[in-house]
Amino acid sequence: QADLLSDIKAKGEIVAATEMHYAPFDLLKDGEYVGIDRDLFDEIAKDLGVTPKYIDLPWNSILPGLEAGKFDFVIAPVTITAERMKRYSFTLPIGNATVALAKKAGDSSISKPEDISGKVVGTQKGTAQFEQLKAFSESLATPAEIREYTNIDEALADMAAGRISGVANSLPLMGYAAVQRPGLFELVMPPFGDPKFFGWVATGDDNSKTLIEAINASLLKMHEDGRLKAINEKWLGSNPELPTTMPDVK
Amino acid sequence: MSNEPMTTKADDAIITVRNLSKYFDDFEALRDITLDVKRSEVLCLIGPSGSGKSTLLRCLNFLEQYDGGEVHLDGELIGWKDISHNPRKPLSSEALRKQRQHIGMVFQHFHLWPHMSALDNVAEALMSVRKLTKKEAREKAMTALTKVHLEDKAQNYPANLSGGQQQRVAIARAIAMEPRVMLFDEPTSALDPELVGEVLSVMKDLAAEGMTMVVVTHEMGFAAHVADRVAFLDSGRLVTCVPPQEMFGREPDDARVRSFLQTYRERNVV
Amino acid sequence: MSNEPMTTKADDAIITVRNLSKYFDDFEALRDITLDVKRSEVLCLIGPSGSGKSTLLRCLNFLEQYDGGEVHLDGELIGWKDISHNPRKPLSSEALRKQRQHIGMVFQHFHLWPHMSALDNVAEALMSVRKLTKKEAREKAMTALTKVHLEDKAQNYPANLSGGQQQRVAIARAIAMEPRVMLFDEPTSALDPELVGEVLSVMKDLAAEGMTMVVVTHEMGFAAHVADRVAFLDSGRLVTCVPPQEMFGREPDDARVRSFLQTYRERNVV
Amino acid sequence: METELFVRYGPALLYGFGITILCWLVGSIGGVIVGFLLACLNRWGPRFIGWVIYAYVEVIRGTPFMIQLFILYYGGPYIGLLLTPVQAGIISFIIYGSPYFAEIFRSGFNAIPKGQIEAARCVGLPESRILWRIILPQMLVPITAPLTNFFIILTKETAILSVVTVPELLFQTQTMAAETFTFVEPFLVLSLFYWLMVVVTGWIGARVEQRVTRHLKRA
Amino acid sequence: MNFSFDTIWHNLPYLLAAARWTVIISVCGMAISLVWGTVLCATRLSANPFWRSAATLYISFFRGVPLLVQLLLFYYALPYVGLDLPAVEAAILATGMCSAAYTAEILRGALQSIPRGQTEAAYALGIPSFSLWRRILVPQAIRIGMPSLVNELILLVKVSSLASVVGISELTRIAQNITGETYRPLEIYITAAVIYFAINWILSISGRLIEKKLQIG
Ligand SMILES: Nc1ncnc2c1ncn2[C@@H]1O[C@H](COP(=O)(O)OP(=O)(O)OP(=O)(O)O)[C@@H](O)[C@H]1O
Ligand SMILES: Nc1ncnc2c1ncn2[C@@H]1O[C@H](COP(=O)(O)OP(=O)(O)OP(=O)(O)O)[C@@H](O)[C@H]1O
Ligand SMILES: [Mg+2]
Ligand SMILES: [Mg+2]
Repeated sequence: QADLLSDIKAKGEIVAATEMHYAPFDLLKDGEYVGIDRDLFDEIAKDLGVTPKYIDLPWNSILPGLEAGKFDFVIAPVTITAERMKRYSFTLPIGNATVALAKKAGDSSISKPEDISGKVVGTQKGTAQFEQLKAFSESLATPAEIREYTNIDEALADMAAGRISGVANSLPLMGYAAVQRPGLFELVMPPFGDPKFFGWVATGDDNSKTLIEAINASLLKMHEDGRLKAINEKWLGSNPELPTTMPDVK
Repeated sequence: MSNEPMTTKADDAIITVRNLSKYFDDFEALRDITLDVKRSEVLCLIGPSGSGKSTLLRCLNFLEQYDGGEVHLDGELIGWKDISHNPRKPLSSEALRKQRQHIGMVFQHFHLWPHMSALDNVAEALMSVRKLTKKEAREKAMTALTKVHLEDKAQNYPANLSGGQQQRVAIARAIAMEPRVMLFDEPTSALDPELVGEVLSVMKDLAAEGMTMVVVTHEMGFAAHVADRVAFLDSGRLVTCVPPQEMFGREPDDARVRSFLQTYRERNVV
Repeated sequence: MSNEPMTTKADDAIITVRNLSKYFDDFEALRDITLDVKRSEVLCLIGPSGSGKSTLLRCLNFLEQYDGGEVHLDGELIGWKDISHNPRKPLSSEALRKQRQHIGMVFQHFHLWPHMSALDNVAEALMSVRKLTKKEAREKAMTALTKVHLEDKAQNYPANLSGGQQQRVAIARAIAMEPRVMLFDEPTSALDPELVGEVLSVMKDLAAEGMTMVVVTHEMGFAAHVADRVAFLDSGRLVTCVPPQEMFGREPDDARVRSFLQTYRERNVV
Repeated sequence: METELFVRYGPALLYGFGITILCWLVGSIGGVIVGFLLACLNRWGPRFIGWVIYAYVEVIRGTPFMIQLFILYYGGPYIGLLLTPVQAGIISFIIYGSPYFAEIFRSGFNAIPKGQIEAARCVGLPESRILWRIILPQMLVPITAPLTNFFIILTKETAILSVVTVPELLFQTQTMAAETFTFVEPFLVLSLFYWLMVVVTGWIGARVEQRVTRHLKRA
Repeated sequence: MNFSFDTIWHNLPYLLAAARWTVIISVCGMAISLVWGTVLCATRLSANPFWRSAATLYISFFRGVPLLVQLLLFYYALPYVGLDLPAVEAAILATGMCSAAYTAEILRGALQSIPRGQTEAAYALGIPSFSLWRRILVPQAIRIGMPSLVNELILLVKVSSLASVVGISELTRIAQNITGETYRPLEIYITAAVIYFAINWILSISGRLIEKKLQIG
């Protein structure tokens, strides 16, 4: 019976894949990979006593790559849902995935999430945030028209171009966009819908059980010694209250 | 067209060539050619390989843009819009087309259209230039093919015809159009003696109908029989242009012509 | 190759054709041809256009897969692996290549390679078949081109050569290879009388060196001068095959041959 | 393999397939027409048009479709060009395809022996007739295969339309992939649909080729 | 819109560095495409029905399946049969082998318009088939097919962007990533487009030069 963790330790290296295209979790800054995931995982690798190696893959090929054993672990933030848990093992939450809204800077017609009623809102297709937005929109008197994009950048570009009035995605993402292009985007508070969380992913089989456990242990340690808080404050300016147990997903 | 009333007298020039010259890069293919072709005349061009016969023919319908001199057909300058300017400007393709309609040509290499049957090769221009209906055009094309004994190969593609058959399709294609002037570039090179005879009689008929013809040929017998005058070209220059009796009948004056005809005489006494 | 020692006596057959027949779909292009070509002989093929001369020539080096009968070169069956089977199976392309190396051919339409200069057209096979170095091949090619008076056009591409010049390149390309047998398909159709004489003398030299030649021609004078025997084809059948004196010297027995030669005689007395 | 997925996403996939085919057909046929006109203008038009066409061909052919589409769709509104996704998709498809087609046609023009055009001029055929009757049928011999190639390449370029939210096939399969966390199945469907288009295109190409090379077949 | 030249200037080095991968993959892919494409074309035209159908099948597969899927197969499925290729090699091989299918078809089309007589002339001289192809057929096919071949090579440069699915940070990928950080897609994409254009223009110019050189008469 193979065990991923011991293999990694034997190699002295853990290869983690992500899409370096998901600020503030994963991004390329001046050609270098940085972000919350990077900072967190650097610490975790230290705890595991191995060197981390990061590779950039489009989302399309991250999960096939994981299954083909091209790398050990996925540190792209993946919203923890029941359906996904059937196939893959998740770590404890590493980020807040609750959905939030961004609008075009200076758009006075939107001041709270409910104002999207009757307007066109974009989001990334196939995400948990999309489901949340849909549910929220249906609860409004006149539901919003939801437009799906393959990539959140395109939704933001379309908002800048004026085709849509808002973009909904996870809170950290929207917050970061607003900070980066203050004249262009603005975050609409508060977040809405059910609280959701991002986790990291390993293969669903028994091989990675010990690895997940080790990473969870390390995460808990970082909760306690404040490293987690420090990293989040560095990137988000605030500390999301992340649970220390697996959130309940139906 | 051949059936137009002849308002001018029969021996005036239909084609006048004045000081024609043509270069291929540095190579002087034609130098200072001056020549008249009279109405209804058959003029044969003979001369060694590479002497510029094809090039001269091609200048007459402006397939080669000649560099110096002038070519007139019925008083109309061929090809150039106006030659006082330098560089000269060619006519628009539509104007050229108008001019060329009246000048038929049979190429040395035939240039049949390989994707059309023999019949369609002949019928094509009848439809699109003479504006005949498809049926009329095909009938007329068939008549032309019959003249050259190809009625049973009408449906063959060029690739499935023998060399001589291809050549005859090319001849049929040109004569079906009934142009005012016909240019033939070695029209019998791939034909057997019998067919040469046939083509000769076709050409004689054409001549009788008043068609003007310029024929490049290597067959001296052919030239002797069919020509009103024979022009001899050498290295791009017109050496002489005389009736065939003078050229073949007695010892020619020009040494070049004499030596050229020598081998021929020797061999052809079978 | 021509300079191999001749172990067999000079008048035995190098090519034997037995009951050869060839169809194009339903069209019978050759019917039951039986013919021997003797070593060092010059055999001329004459006949009307479309009678199957080119087709016969092309069967001899298996460019056409003949349907019935056999062709042997030096006792070796040409083209087919074995003819007892039905349908017949052609040899592998490598085996065919070996056979064809010894059979040179000049095509009716020349078939020069348009992307190569005249020189390269001739040198190509010397390099890739005879395995000469580039330098040797070019020298030898130049010699062959000089023989046909084209030394100053060696660098021209085919498109920039006159018809007769192209034909001479094609001749040079074939003779440079020094095959055992040469097949010429109207090798002088585009040549002027002078050059015909030159090519004739080149061919006479070849014959003197022991080369066997089969020549399709429409020039009866040429046939009369150069041939050991003349074969007459009509509608795919071999009508007669006799020495030229018999064919041209007196009134031929066969009516078809007689009428064929008639027009020729009439015209060529200039 | 979860076959139940195909039932669930079947309608959406078929709808996406329909949109893909629509964009592909309209876009690529439009591209062929524009490309053909460009090639003709380049050959017969005045010199300066030749230069303009040259620049157009090089710029459009030299840059990725995704970026062109992105600029047209997301940049267009800044200059007042507000297009719907499908409009933008089809227009950019035509623009993107045309230079490739123009180049293919140019190669076709070059392949016709000069003598045949001369022969046509000598019997007085008008240039347009020469184009239709002499050049076009023959140039199809060398260019049918590259044309088929490019039609096939365009089938797959439709996937890029998902960038501007055209609900085409890839867009639908991505939904399926993201919602169900499956990857093999969606790619399988995707490949199958594309393969279908390619097979049909290839078959048509082969038929056209047979038709246009008839005269080359020797008895 | 405020077009930010700063963003472009700041990120240009990273884009150029990424373009290196684009160039490496596409140049190696081209070599495979041209050589293998020629072989494939010859195979497709061979007299042997087995080889002929094998080549037809190959072309049908590589043209039929999206390159993205082929790449995923090369990278993720081949390990299951014991062939674990590094990412760059897998990308080069997949793009090259896929492009070869198209190249083969382009050459085949061009070959058909070379008059048969030229091949017969070579046969009659006993020229070996390798020389026939190398010296007589391919040069002319290239002349006739050059514009289409350049089309194909330019497409190859562009599809090299798919190499990102096996983790190669080529030009398009890096452009997208930078966009994700700067939120300035237009600036970054236009820059990337210019880089692609520069690479492709070199190709296109070389193509035209070769075409001119092979021009006859
Ligand atoms: N590929 C083909 N398909 C059908 N018929 C053909 C084909 N090739 C030749 N033929 C026919 O076969 C006959 C013999 O052709 P061949 O080329 O051998 O004639 P030839 O004697 O060489 O004539 P020429 O002197 O005109 O060259 C002709 O009637 C021709 O139409
Ligand atoms: N396009 C060209 N470029 C360069 N030189 C050419 C070109 N066309 C013809 N020539 C040269 O011009 C000369 C005349 O050629 P032309 O075709 O007129 O000869 P010709 O008298 O018809 O000869 P033939 O009897 O052999 O057909 C030849 O020496 C030929 O090499
Ligand atoms: Mg000539
Ligand atoms: Mg013949």
